[in-house]
Amino acid sequence: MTEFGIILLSAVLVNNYVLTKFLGICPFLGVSGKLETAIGMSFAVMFVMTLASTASWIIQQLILIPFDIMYLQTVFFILIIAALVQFVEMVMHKTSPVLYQGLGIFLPLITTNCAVLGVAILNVQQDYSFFASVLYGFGAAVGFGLVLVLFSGLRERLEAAPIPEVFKGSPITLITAGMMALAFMGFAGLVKV
Amino acid sequence: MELLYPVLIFSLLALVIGAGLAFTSRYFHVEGDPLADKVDALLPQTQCGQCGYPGCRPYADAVAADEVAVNHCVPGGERTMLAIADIMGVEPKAIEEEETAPVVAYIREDECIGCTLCIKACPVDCIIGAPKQYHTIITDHCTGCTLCLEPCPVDCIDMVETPELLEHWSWPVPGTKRAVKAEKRKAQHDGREEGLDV
Amino acid sequence: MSFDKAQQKIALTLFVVGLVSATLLAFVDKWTAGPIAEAQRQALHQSLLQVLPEHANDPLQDMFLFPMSKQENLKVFPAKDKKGVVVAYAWQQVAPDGYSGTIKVLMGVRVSGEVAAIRVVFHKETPGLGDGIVKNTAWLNSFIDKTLSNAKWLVKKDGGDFDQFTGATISPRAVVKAVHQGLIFYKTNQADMLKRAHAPAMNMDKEGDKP
Amino acid sequence: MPSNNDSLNKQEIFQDGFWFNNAIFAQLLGMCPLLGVTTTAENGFWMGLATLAVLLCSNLIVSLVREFIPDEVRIPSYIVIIASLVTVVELAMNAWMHDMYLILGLFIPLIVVNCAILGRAEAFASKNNVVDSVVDALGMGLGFTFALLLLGGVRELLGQGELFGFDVFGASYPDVLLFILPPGAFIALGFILAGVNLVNMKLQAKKDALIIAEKQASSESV
Amino acid sequence: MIFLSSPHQHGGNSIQLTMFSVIIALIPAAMVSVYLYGWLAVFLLTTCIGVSLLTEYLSLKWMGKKTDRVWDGSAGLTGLLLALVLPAAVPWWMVIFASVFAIVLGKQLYGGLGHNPFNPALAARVVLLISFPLQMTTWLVPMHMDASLDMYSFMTSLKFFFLGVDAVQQTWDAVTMASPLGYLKTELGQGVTVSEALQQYHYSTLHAFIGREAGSLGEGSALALLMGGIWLMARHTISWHIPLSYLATVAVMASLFNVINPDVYAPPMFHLLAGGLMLCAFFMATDPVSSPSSGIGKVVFGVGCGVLTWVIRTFGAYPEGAMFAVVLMNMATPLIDYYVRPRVYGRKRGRQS
Amino acid sequence: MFEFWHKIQQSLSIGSVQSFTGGIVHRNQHKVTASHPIVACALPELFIHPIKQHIGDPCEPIVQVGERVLKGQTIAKPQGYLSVPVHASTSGTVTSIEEHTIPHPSGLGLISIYIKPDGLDEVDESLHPLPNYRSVDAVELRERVRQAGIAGLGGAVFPTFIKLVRDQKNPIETVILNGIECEPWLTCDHQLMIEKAHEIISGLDIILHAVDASKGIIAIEDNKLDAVKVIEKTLADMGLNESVEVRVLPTRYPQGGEKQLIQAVTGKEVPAGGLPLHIGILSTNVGTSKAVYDAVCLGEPLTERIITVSGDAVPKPANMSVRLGTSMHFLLKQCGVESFDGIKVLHGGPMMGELLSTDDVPVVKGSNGILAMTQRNIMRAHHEEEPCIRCGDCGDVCPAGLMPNLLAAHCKENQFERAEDYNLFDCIECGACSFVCPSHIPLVHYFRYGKGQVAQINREKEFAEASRVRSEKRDARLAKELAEKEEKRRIAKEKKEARAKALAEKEAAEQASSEVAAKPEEDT
Ligand SMILES: Cc1cc2nc3c(=O)[nH]c(=O)nc-3n(C[C@H](O)[C@H](O)[C@H](O)COP(=O)(O)O)c2cc1C
Ligand SMILES: Cc1cc2nc3c(=O)[nH]c(=O)nc-3n(C[C@H](O)[C@H](O)[C@H](O)COP(=O)(O)O)c2cc1C
Ligand SMILES: Cc1cc2nc3c(=O)[nH]c(=O)nc-3n(C[C@H](O)[C@H](O)[C@H](O)COP(=O)(O)O)c2cc1C
Ligand SMILES: Cc1cc2nc3c(=O)[nH]c(=O)nc-3n(C[C@H](O)[C@H](O)[C@H](O)CO)c2cc1C
Ligand code: SF4
Ligand code: SF4
Ligand code: SF4
Ligand code: SF4
Ligand code: FES
Repeated sequence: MTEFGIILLSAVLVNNYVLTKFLGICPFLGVSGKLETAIGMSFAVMFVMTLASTASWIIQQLILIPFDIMYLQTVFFILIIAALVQFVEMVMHKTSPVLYQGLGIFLPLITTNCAVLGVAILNVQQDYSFFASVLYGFGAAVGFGLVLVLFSGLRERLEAAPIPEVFKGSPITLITAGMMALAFMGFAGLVKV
Repeated sequence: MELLYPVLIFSLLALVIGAGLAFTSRYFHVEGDPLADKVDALLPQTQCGQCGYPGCRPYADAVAADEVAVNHCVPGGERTMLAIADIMGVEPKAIEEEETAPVVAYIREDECIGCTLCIKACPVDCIIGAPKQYHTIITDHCTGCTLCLEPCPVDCIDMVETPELLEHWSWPVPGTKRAVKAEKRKAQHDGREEGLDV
Repeated sequence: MSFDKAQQKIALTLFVVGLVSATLLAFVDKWTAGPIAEAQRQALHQSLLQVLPEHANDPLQDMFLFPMSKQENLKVFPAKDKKGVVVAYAWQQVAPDGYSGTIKVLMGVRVSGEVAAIRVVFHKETPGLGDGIVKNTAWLNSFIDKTLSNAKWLVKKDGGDFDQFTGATISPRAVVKAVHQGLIFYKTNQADMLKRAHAPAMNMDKEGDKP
Repeated sequence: MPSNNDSLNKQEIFQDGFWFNNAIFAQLLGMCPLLGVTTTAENGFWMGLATLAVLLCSNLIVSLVREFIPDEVRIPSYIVIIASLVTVVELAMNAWMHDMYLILGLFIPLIVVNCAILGRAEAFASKNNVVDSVVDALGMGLGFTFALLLLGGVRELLGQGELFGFDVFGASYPDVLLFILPPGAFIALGFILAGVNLVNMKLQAKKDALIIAEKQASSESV
Repeated sequence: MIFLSSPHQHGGNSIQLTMFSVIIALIPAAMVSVYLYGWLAVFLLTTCIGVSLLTEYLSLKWMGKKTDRVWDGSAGLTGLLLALVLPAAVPWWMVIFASVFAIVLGKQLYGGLGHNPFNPALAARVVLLISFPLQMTTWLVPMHMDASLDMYSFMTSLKFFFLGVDAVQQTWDAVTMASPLGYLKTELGQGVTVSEALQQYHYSTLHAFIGREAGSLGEGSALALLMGGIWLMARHTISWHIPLSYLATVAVMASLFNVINPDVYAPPMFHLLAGGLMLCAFFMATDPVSSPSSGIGKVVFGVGCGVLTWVIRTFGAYPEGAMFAVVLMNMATPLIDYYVRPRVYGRKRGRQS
Repeated sequence: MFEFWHKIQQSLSIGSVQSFTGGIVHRNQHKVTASHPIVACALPELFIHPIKQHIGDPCEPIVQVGERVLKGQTIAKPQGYLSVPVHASTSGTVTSIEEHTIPHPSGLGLISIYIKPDGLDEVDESLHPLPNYRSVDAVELRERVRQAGIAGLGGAVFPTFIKLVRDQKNPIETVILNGIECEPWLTCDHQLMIEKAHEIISGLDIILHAVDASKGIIAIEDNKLDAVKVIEKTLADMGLNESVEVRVLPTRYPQGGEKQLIQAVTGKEVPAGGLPLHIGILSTNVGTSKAVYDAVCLGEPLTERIITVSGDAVPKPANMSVRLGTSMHFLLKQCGVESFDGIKVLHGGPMMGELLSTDDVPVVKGSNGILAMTQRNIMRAHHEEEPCIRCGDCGDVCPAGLMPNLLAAHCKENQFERAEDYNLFDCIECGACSFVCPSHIPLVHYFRYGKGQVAQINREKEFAEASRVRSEKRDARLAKELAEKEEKRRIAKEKKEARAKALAEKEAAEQASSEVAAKPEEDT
């Protein structure tokens, strides 16, 4: 049990995907402008990343290792992830318009982001058990969602601030992300590796 | 052989996925565009055609289909543009034409010949009158689209500015004119006398 | 489920793309497999070179497994002179008690029981404080030629012979302790190790390269 | 944004990719490798080159096959193509540049999902002819490499007082660890982007001045 | 015609008044720091405040804003607080780096007073800690510890300040020591129990309270900070919400775990008095700009700070958890303001639209 | 447990059992006119009666230019339900009916009736006094209050008759008389309570009777203890001290706000979007109560009210009984203001009143004070706006429990949806927040701006919706017309064809018949 707790804590806070691992920065910067969007995106990411780590674990254990074709890892993972996301998006669009409104529009955005492929690859690198790897994927996504939502709150506040012209827009956004990363340094060492 | 396995496995997987996508794309196809409805709800429904489309709904459809920029509705002004840009998720664009004061059409009745041409032109049915009689515009319903001006054979329709109503008066945003006077005010606060008209 | 032309095309396109890609990759993989193995070997050899004295053999080739306990085997890389006589060993020692987690030390030990050299190959210590254990060459060099008997295996603060550096005592302490334990381990298993090192049959397949 | 207009000026395409529509400076895409590997200028340089290679090939291939691929599987197909190219690069680096391969690590396979590459395949190569696509890829790729090099240089310089491994500030320079650690990457990039903003503002001002001058000239001539 | 809305009367409070009250409230703590570190403290305080003011002036000028804003007191306060959270041993260039960072990145880039999402002084302190961890975890021995120490005379202080600790270290052998939190952390890592470690350190609650322990300039004396804080609360410059909920949360968590295992978890009194907790609770977490603005939001903020402080102190790599906790909670401020609102008259609690 | 908690609360909050949340204490109340006896204002040269002096729909003038009117005669009749008539304040001639600036922050005007007094002050006696109001039916009382033109004199000028309902679902139990007068400078209610205690209490009794309530409360702040004494004594004299209670509340702004007063007196809160009625409470100003007495017992419509004329630019401040329609310029002159240079006129108190753009405006039903302030004094309050330091003081004093700093920021950024989400419309515009703001942010101004914009956006939305409906109707109509035309054409065509066919048939038949006719011939 503690093992799972540590995996979760580590993935959410200590080794946060965005702020310390630099994965998924594009959506982190791209969809954090508004709180509502950020929340929608967070849930979508949680869904996809959990899915991706589950799928990658299965592929790794059932195909790549038995057939000894590790060099196809990247192609396999990305194809499966992209296809899964597209399936889910289409099915969701048809069957649950409400859910689609909330999450669906973010799904295509997520396919092509580092965090998702990153979680798949890092996951199998760590030799987790099936359950642990699902949890790891979920935890990483929660960490992503957490900073995304916090960041969107900050950015909404920045919107109204009289920021010097040169720093308006992306520069101040990145500096703020840097400040967040600074603060997250405080979690260093919470989980001993 | 050693090379064949992986190639086969992967391309079969690709085939399966392709088939799956083909299947879902067919059976889970969705019609309709709720986005256009949303955009339409934001437009002022002046139906003036200044956007280059025959009315607001067609423009909304075009915007939702990403065929046209969000800044073409002149009567809607900046607020509408910002709202549309927001739901379309695109960068706001400046509106080229100036927003003018709200106007309504007014028929100089003594000159009206009762040709009914303006009635046919008005998209919101706010001109009343029968053939060969004076026509009148229901000012409360007029959107100020100016479409009735052109068809009038005797040019008896004017656009007049709507007067500011006491009930519709609202506080202007603080700080605009305030800022200009701020210096003076600060001086006064500090006790330095200086003439000032408020 | 009925597939019309368009849908067949969808499926087939992806199939073809997959086929071509996989074929390409299969060939590239075949082509690069050799160089990659060589590069990995080189990389490992490089780090071994740093902790082992001059040798004539390929320590990777001669790597053998030394049983630590029932399940665990220690990978030991022997260095041999021209005549094939073992002059030193290198293996990885784990220090579990660093400031923020485990530290892994690659240590080279001469047959006579002196430290040939050590390198820290993995750590999570605080940047700027604990990472002196990697960067501080003078400190790393202070381990050279130390044996169980000719040094007091503690940091200076605890009354030993090894410096700590300003701001960090824990990381050096952990490393010193680990190396000390490595030497003790060597001392108790010296004979066994020698035996294994000279047993040509024990040569391993090339699996599990990384220390 | 260049459209599927076939007669685009090659120089414009390149400029657009390199600067005005630069993946990093203008689109904020491909940020992960940018931030993740740029602890030194050299790392940034190689990462940039790897990306450039993939981008070049993917744009080339996509613009070649664009007509044969149905919409429904466009993205999966492109991704598979790109992923294969990336794997080739990965294998090659592993074989012949092993040190760099170890340093860049996870970020090499992640070139697949570098938003800039798929974005380019989608937005440009799938709509333009081969030559234009290659020029575009060159512009984009070099622009990306430039950004990586710049950030890597800044971080290395401020963080370690070195540039490409050469000591610049002398031994007494206190290493500002901030710039080597994650927060510093964000902050340094923020400042670089501010610099880019400044340059763009200057360029814009020049352009505006030019336009005004032209207008005046034309009005005077009339 | 200018439209001026009611009210046409004002209570007379101003930004300046607010800021200067906080500065006044910090005077006891500043005086204690001078008592503990002599001239060195004076150098640090003046440099921090001076550089902050200068940077503020230059930034305002560069951005074309009115430069008399410099005197609204906020930049001076930021400088003062920054000095109070620095260890005495930091050399001059770090002080300047930190002050410039606090004002430029912490505040002016965000649009100046009132717009910075993070506490400028703390942000600067965090940057220093991760950039120069060595200097930032080196604590000088306070003056009173050894009466024979002439370490903080004018000349020696100058040396400390400009040449660094190393230059002076040759003359005295024990100029540095561990802070209670750092020491405890290190010792616990070696398997020593809390009480043993504190005993070895010669820790005394009384000393920690009246101000005789090593640490950053301003955190020496809990008493001085408490005095200033309570005065501010009495003046309504700060409200009770953040300090009280913050300290109470730390105390509760510490007590709880101390009861569970007193060997590993330090007692609540130790936590309350150690490190910059008092300083953070009364002066940093209460920074109005970067904390929530409603009473209930402030309580949530304080509790969050408390939990994070205890967790980071106890499990994290940086024993000085309070400042990270505050900066972390600064991030959550906009969300707290959004989701945690006071009850509106005639409505049920919570957000409803 | 609750008792205990209550006790603590009681001992903590000084003086009063309950109070409203938030609020501020004015250090200096400027009640310079306190205990100045009410003096009658002289007759001006001209009266100006705007046709709308209450919340609701404007009236319609029912007099002609040149017509002679008497004091108390109805000169404009209500239109719609939410409306009360306007009466002449003295006898005289209607000289004109045209727009005139009214006391409104916009400086805009409204149709007004100009009356030149003839100095006779003849009274129109169409309303009979009803001293024995207990025997009068509630409905009639209500109608009488309406006809007397009474709208709340506390400032909001809400037509009082509407409040006097006997609602089965929401029976009114308590009537609260608002004698708080929490604004600085103003003392008219204070003086009224001292001088007209009897009338006020009788008015309360009338209201109690009209709504069939059992309990009356007169709420007074503890800075007016002399008024408390007078009221208590009068209550005892009138034998009403059983049913009517005097409640002394600590002096705290905005205690006089209806919702706050109700919270302070009863501990209940008026639900958002609801009315005091919904919690069985009716509250009204003491002046209104007196006006009700006048209307019912004396048969006098509302033609004059008490006004505090004060301010630091007024040499002889006073509490005056002023006829409605008197120009404020005239009024200030009466109080010794000679020159209007560097003087700003406030209509109402400094916390909620409006800054007038001109002093040539008439006194209306809602005028409870006219303050002439030196410009410097006013401008000191409108100091340059500095950035919000998010100190939260504004939220601490907000009696509505809002977060004014965020509200203002959203209004400033034109994010009105967010502002509404932060309950913009629950703000009562009391000004406490602006008062305490260290950054001198004109918070209330931002809220007013926001509210105005939201109203305008809603108007535009409604208009757009209506236009869409009309446009769609038109399209449908055109389509239908087109279809009908087609149909007609088709029918016509069909008919034509049918006719042609019929014709052809007929011809054929004729032919046939002729043939047939021919046949028999043949046959025959
Ligand atoms: C933020 C922080 C990080 C630290 N990181 C390390 C570290 O990585 N390695 C280490 O040995 N000590 C580390 N320390 C421990 C302290 O420097 C500790 O005081 C020191 O090890 C004890 O040395 P001393 O006995 O010379 O005072 C760290 C301390 C702090 C406050
Ligand atoms: C549409 C409307 C209907 C009202 N109906 C009643 C009512 O039936 N009974 C009542 O006591 N007050 C009623 N009120 C009056 C308000 O409760 C309140 O007294 C008035 O708006 C002035 O209060 P204020 O000055 O505190 O804003 C009504 C107000 C409005 C706007
Ligand atoms: C902030 C605020 C302060 C008020 N202060 C008073 C006051 O002091 N005295 C008063 O009679 N009405 C005051 N009012 C008006 C009351 O809310 C309410 O309109 C009035 O008591 C209802 O009585 P009326 O209809 O007889 O005017 C105030 C309103 C507000 C919003
Ligand atoms: C109660 C109070 C506490 C403050 N605390 C801090 C602080 O911790 N750090 C700081 O830089 N400024 C502080 N300030 C000053 C000011 O708020 C700060 O410079 C702003 O954050 C700059 O926008 C404080 C001000 C007040 C009134
Ligand atoms: S310009 Fe605007 S109002 Fe006019 S028709 Fe187009 S969308 Fe409608
Ligand atoms: S009356 Fe004229 S201007 Fe008004 S809506 Fe009709 S056509 Fe447009
Ligand atoms: S009182 Fe003024 S400065 Fe303070 S939070 Fe409110 S608006 Fe901001
Ligand atoms: S004016 Fe509105 S926001 Fe301000 S204190 Fe009064 S009710 Fe609250
Ligand atoms: S490069 Fe775009 S998400 Fe990583």
